[in-house]
Amino acid sequence: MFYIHCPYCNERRSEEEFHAKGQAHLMRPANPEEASDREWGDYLFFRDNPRGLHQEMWVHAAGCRKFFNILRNTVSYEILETYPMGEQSSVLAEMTAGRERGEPRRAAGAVA
Amino acid sequence: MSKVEVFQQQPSGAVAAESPFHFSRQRNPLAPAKGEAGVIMAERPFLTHLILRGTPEVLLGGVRNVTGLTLPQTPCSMNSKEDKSLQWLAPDEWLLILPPGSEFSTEKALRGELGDGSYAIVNVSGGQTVLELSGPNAREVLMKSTSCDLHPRTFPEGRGVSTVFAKTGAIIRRPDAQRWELVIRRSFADYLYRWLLSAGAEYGITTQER
Amino acid sequence: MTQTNRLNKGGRIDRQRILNFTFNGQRYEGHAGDTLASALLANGVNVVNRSFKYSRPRGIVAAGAEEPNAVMQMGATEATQIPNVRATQQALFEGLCARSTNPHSELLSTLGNLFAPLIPPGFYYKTFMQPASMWMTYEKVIRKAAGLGRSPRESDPDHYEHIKRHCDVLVIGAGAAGLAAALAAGRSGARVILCDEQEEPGGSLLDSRELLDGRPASAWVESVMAELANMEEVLLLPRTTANGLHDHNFITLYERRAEHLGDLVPEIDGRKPARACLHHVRAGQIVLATGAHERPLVYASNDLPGNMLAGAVSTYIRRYGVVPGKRLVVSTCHDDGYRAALDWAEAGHQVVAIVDARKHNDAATGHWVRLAAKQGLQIIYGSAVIEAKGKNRVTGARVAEIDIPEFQTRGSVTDLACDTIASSGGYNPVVHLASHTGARPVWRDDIMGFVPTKMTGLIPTGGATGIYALADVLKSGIEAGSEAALACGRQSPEIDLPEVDRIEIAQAAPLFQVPHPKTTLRAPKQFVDLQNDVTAAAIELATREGFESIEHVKRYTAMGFGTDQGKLGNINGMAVVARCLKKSIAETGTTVFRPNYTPVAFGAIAGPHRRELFDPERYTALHAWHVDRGAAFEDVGQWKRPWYYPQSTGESMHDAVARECRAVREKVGVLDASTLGKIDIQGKDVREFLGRIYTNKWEKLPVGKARYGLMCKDDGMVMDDGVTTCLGDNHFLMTTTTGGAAGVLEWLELWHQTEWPELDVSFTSVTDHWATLMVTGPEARHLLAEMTDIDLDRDTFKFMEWREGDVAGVPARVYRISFTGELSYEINVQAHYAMHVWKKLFEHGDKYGLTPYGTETMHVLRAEKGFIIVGQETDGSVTPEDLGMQWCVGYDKPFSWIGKRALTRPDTRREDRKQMVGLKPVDQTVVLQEGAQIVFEPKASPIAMVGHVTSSYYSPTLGHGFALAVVKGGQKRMGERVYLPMADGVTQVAEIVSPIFYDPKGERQNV
Amino acid sequence: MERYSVFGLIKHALSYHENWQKTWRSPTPKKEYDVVIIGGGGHGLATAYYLASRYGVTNVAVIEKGWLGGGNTARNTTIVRSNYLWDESAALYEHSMKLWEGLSQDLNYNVMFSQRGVLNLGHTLGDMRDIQRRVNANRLNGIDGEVLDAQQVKEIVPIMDCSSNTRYPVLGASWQPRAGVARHDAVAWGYARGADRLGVDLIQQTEVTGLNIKKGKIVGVHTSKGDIGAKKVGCVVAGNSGVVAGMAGFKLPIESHPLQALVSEPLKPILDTVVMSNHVHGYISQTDKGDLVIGAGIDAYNGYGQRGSYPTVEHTLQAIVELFPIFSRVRMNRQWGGIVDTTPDACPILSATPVEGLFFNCGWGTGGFKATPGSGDVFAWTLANGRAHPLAEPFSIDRFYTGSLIDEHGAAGVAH
Repeated sequence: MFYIHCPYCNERRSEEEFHAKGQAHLMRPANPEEASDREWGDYLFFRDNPRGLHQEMWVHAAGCRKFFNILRNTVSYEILETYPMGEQSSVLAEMTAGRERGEPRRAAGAVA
Repeated sequence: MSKVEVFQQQPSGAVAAESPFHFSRQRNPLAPAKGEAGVIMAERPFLTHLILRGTPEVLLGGVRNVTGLTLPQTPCSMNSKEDKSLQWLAPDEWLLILPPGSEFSTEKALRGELGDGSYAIVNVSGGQTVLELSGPNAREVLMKSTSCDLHPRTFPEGRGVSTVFAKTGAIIRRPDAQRWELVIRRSFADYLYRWLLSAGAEYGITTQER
Repeated sequence: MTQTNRLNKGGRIDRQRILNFTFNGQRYEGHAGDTLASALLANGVNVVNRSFKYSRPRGIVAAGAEEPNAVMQMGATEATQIPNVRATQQALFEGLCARSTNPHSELLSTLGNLFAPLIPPGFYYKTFMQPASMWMTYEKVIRKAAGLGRSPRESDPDHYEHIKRHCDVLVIGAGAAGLAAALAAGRSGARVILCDEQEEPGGSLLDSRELLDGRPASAWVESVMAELANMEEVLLLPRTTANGLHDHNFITLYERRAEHLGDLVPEIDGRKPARACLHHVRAGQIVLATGAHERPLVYASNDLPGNMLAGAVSTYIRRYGVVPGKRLVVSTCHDDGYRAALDWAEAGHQVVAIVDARKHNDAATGHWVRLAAKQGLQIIYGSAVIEAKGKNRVTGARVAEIDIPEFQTRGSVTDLACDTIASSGGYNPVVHLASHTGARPVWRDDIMGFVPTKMTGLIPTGGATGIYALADVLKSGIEAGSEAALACGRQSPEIDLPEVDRIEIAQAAPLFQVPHPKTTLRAPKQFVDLQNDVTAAAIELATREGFESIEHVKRYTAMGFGTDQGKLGNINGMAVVARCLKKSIAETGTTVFRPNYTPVAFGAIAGPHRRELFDPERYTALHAWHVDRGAAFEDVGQWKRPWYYPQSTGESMHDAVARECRAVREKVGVLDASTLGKIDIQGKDVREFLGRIYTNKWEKLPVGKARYGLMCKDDGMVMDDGVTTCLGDNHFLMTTTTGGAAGVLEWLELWHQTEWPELDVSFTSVTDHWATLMVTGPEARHLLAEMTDIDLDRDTFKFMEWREGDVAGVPARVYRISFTGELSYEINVQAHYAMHVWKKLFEHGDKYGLTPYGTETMHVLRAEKGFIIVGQETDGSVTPEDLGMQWCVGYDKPFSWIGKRALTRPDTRREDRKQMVGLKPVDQTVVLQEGAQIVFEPKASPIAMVGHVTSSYYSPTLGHGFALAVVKGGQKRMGERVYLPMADGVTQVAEIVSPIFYDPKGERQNV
Repeated sequence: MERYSVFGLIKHALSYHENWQKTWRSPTPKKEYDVVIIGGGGHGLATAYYLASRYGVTNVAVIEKGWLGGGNTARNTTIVRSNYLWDESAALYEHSMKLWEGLSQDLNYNVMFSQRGVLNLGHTLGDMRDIQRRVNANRLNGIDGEVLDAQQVKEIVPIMDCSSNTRYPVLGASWQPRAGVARHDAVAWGYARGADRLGVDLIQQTEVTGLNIKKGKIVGVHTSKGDIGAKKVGCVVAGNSGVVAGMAGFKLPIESHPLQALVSEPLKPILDTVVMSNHVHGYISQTDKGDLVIGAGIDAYNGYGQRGSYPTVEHTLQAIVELFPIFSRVRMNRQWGGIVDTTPDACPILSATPVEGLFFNCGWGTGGFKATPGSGDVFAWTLANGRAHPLAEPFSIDRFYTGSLIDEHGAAGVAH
């Protein structure tokens, strides 16, 4: 059972207080009427499903009721980072920067 | 008409009121615990419960002026003074608990202070109640019910959290070293009453009417 | 003295306390401090079970969790039966009543031996196929033969507790390493939990030959336990097994509080304690001090009673004062095997020989080897017991010289007469917990065992890491405890290790399966997994048949699938596979262990969440009244809602509902509608927000008015509905369905927090705050007028408006909305006062015929009006247009509201989608079945279904049955006939009509 | 290859079982195959078997990165039923059911298909409405089933608490007598042996590392043991479908979630049918070995760890003890998790892809095991003919763009 750091309550709480809400950073198309059926289908149903690092959205349902983002490994279940809505993962940013500097990839798994 | 409808919901005359635990106490009256009771339950019914929403910047001054309480900005903390308390629930949400009957006047006063800003005040007094737990085994009973760490090192006085409690939710607060408070939703009151009787049975559990 | 194998002195049992127990109906005596197994051995009970596949007699092998054979049915009464109790872990208590799960029978045993060649692994895959119709019969026979114990047939009279704990350091195992670790962590001031699965702490120290600080090791255990017990932040949990390790250091501890007291929990001081408590622990650091299990050797007929683990022999002698035989042969490949012989000899019994697989030169340096030699015990080097002789008990051991690398015996075979063979092939570190979260243990050749891989927050120590020398174990325990404390920010003080003699240990030989002069397939059975009757031959056969992966072998032979989960046999099995495939054990791989470490009662996992505590029951503020009135209740989500109110005269549901319906249509009724979800919404942008989330328009709803709204998901399918009221320009009250309340609130938060944070809105649930009393019927106005100061005049207080005022002396918000089609007032008061108002309604309402009605009547009345119930008319595949609710869709709203775009996808544009219609049965006496499937062509084959009945009732108002349904293209098929072929062979006929059956112009609600 | 029979068993017993043949060969991969199937689980092996036995395509390889049948085939609760709601899925699962009914004889391998009946319990009025609807649909689709009231349920499972004392009393159930359970591993092994006998190459311990696509057409696969050519490729890799789709450059509407199960210690026969309850979240049956096999709900997060969260198991056992209070003292031996590929409508994807010659069979969610024969046959036909089998047509990826979903959440066995 996960122990999840809520970025708003600023402490870790047990998984049962949270609901998993699927892939993070999903954007509703700004102009739905202009989206093709294909684009709309992609938005509705097609999600990242990586074996490794995954950015997810969770909500602290029994606590502060806030949605937030988690960077989690879907194999080891390690949570690398939680961060508020509207922000980007600093861990992923650092990993990308590291790759650009030519550092070896982190062993934790492939980045989606 | 006002942009927000503030409504005196309390009867002016004598009207029989029933607290959320009214039914439970009638159906399942608690016999005094045999020997020393490990856990003592006491409802503090009919208190004023107001939910405040907004940014601290908007709320801080007005709230202090009206209630004399400082808006707590540390997550999961509360400030209390005498029979008033103000608890952090979320970065933009607080629970203000005051003596019975003050919801209308307080909301009016707050709105008067806060003016036309972006905030919300909601009276939820009818929908929840406070249950006080004390006694040497009060913490054990709570530990059976919540996955939050209640050890004094991590749950000092003045802390309050919203969490899963048994199979529903509740707010757990520690106003002082001797007492715990649960803030419970009305519709779950009877379930939680029965739950607490079951959890407290091994220690002896009794109630104290105030 | 009945306890023939009990020594006159020694052991940790209480000889003053005699406990009576029965086994297979026979009465025996044991002592306090015994396990069921030690008491049985004390009484000379050889055969405790028969094996399930070959029906061979089986005796006790081990002294702990790894025991495969002594699995008992326990319980003196039907309700207190416990299946599959491991006798080695069951404390003896007065009156204990145990039976073999599969009692031994000579006949079955003979048959088993006769047919054994016909039932190699996987035989059932190869047979029982002809004739096909017979399989269910064959299966019955197979099922009867299989299985161990039996389930009780009555409900459990005991109860179980749960408690959730947090700690800095959880130490699992109170043996040498665990005690040292707990001491180090405890002295640092960290919050420590120390759990141990046994009846008393100490682990192997309780039967150790070694001294600590010059005293018996058990004295050190006592002093450490005393110190730990005095530490405020240390919790000691005896009889507690860490049975499952889950992600993020969440671990469950199974504390058996009363299993040592009886099969029924006795009352203590007037209170009945829980039978067991499951601790849900979140640990900062876990110290894994679980020690190691001894590994037996695999040789022919190694399953005969009298074949035991060497360490178990020592445990029974030293801890329980029981010598499980007279004449002992030890077969070993490492020093520790000698300890059984030394203990046996010291108990005054005959050691026939110690057979050591190592050559003299390789073994002789070992401390215990030298001691045995000094004591004049016969040692046969370079050899092993290759076969046990006997029928229901060992009568002899066949010994031969062996060549381990070549896997063969050399020279002649010597027969030694004995009644007990103690074997030891080394140790398996108890790594189970460390692999519960998916990590694979790693094979180490030097210790010939698997050790845990490195994991965050988990520190293995002592035997669990392959450290066996006592001095090293203590040291590693202290280090682990200090490291764990440090990780939690606490510094452990220096800790003096107790003094212990460092003893010389000679290198062990890698022996698993012992070679036999015959090939494995032809030799007498060499058991690897005793409980599942898996032999070395079976494993070899599996590999010959192409089952080469260890997982294939396990599944094909069932190795490791027993209640001991392969603790005894898995490593030997892997060694056999490795030998057959000519690979190393490391290459053969391991299997990941899963929770539980040892089995846990379902009741303990379920805990106190049973019956009325299984799931919360939610009550409205009027619940007591409904109960007193004798209401039948319906479960709606977690709510208990009055379904109907039968009158005391035994009125049927049909009659009650008809009466309630008539009351509303003709007079006045009242419904407790408090369960509807209610969300207070405030902010400058509420109208904009509502316009995005609802399908219809909200920008112009004036203060004082209410409007019905429909909510879709972005796939265009209806998800909820309800009436939302404008209380002020920046203040709205949304209502939701009873079941949808929590989901809708989260839905609103989702869109606000993730997509439109710029909108000024905030949502607060006021479901529990407001009680909702729906007064409806032609007399509603007259009734309410008696009780309120609100002007109820039809032109001042119009339909779809709300007013504030006093009702029965209580300030109320009254909404003129209707779900019945009648003149209705929905009274909302703060819940504290709801009962007062409700009772006053009945005081005034009697003369108007006020009748309380429940959800069933509500459903009939709303269906007569064609009002939908989300979840009944809809199922996640229904759009607003399918419901014929285009009037509730704002096609030209500027913002592309949630669900809009999806409505123009090819499938949602289809004209033949299933659409909601009314159905009128042609036969007026018929009430169609809800869920009945609808067809256009009843005689066609295959028959094409075109829809189904979603709601169907008898209408006392209309005087006939009527239904709502979805039908393909139904909205254009008004007046057509459809057919409903039913299970009883009758085909019902109905006409497609408008879904509004009653008062289509809506005049009655508008009066 | 020899046929299995009791006589064969006696013959082998007389020779100490020294002469059994390999159940399947360990062939060296050829340069090229007519069809390469990625994934040696139940579905992949069934596909290969039917390609060879029914559609005459024998130049086939199955490439498996681990051991045959090592995925969800080895980790499910073995329930077989066909009482699905919608015509499209009912047809597919009933096709499968019919193949199950002769499977042991067809394969000459006893898969121990036990038609002991499945009960799907209803606990609320809404449940019962849905059950009526589904059973009515099943009946008109030629699928056996009836609706039972609580008393009839009690007659079938006397040990279940069907009283009104429970929190959510049993109001009734749907009952499919032909449904049941089977021995999961045997299904994989039986298909493997059958396919091998017909010349299919089963290549274990070989991982597909990439797809060889030329001009939008598949021409082979790259593997850890070298390149293998293929005229057509069928991908049947539950739990990894997204990864292989990624190699081909497209996405799938699939998320992989943990689905947990557990077993008790072995018991004497006590439960003779399969009991499922969506409302209280649990399903249970007893194996021939005596274990109670219990299925839990799907964990809400994505996970490939073959394990889920503890509360899911706890809630399931609460449901089981609520339904069967007599099991309170029965003990849980072991728990584990499978990886289920869930689609938005709880229905599988059996589909051509943007790459010519590349076909996908995935997204079976909780329905995979029971569908094994039907999925294999339909997919084999699809690979043999290069276009979707009529039963597979509704299950194309296109439905997620047109909106013609087949929402089986209610009938899929686990509410989520």
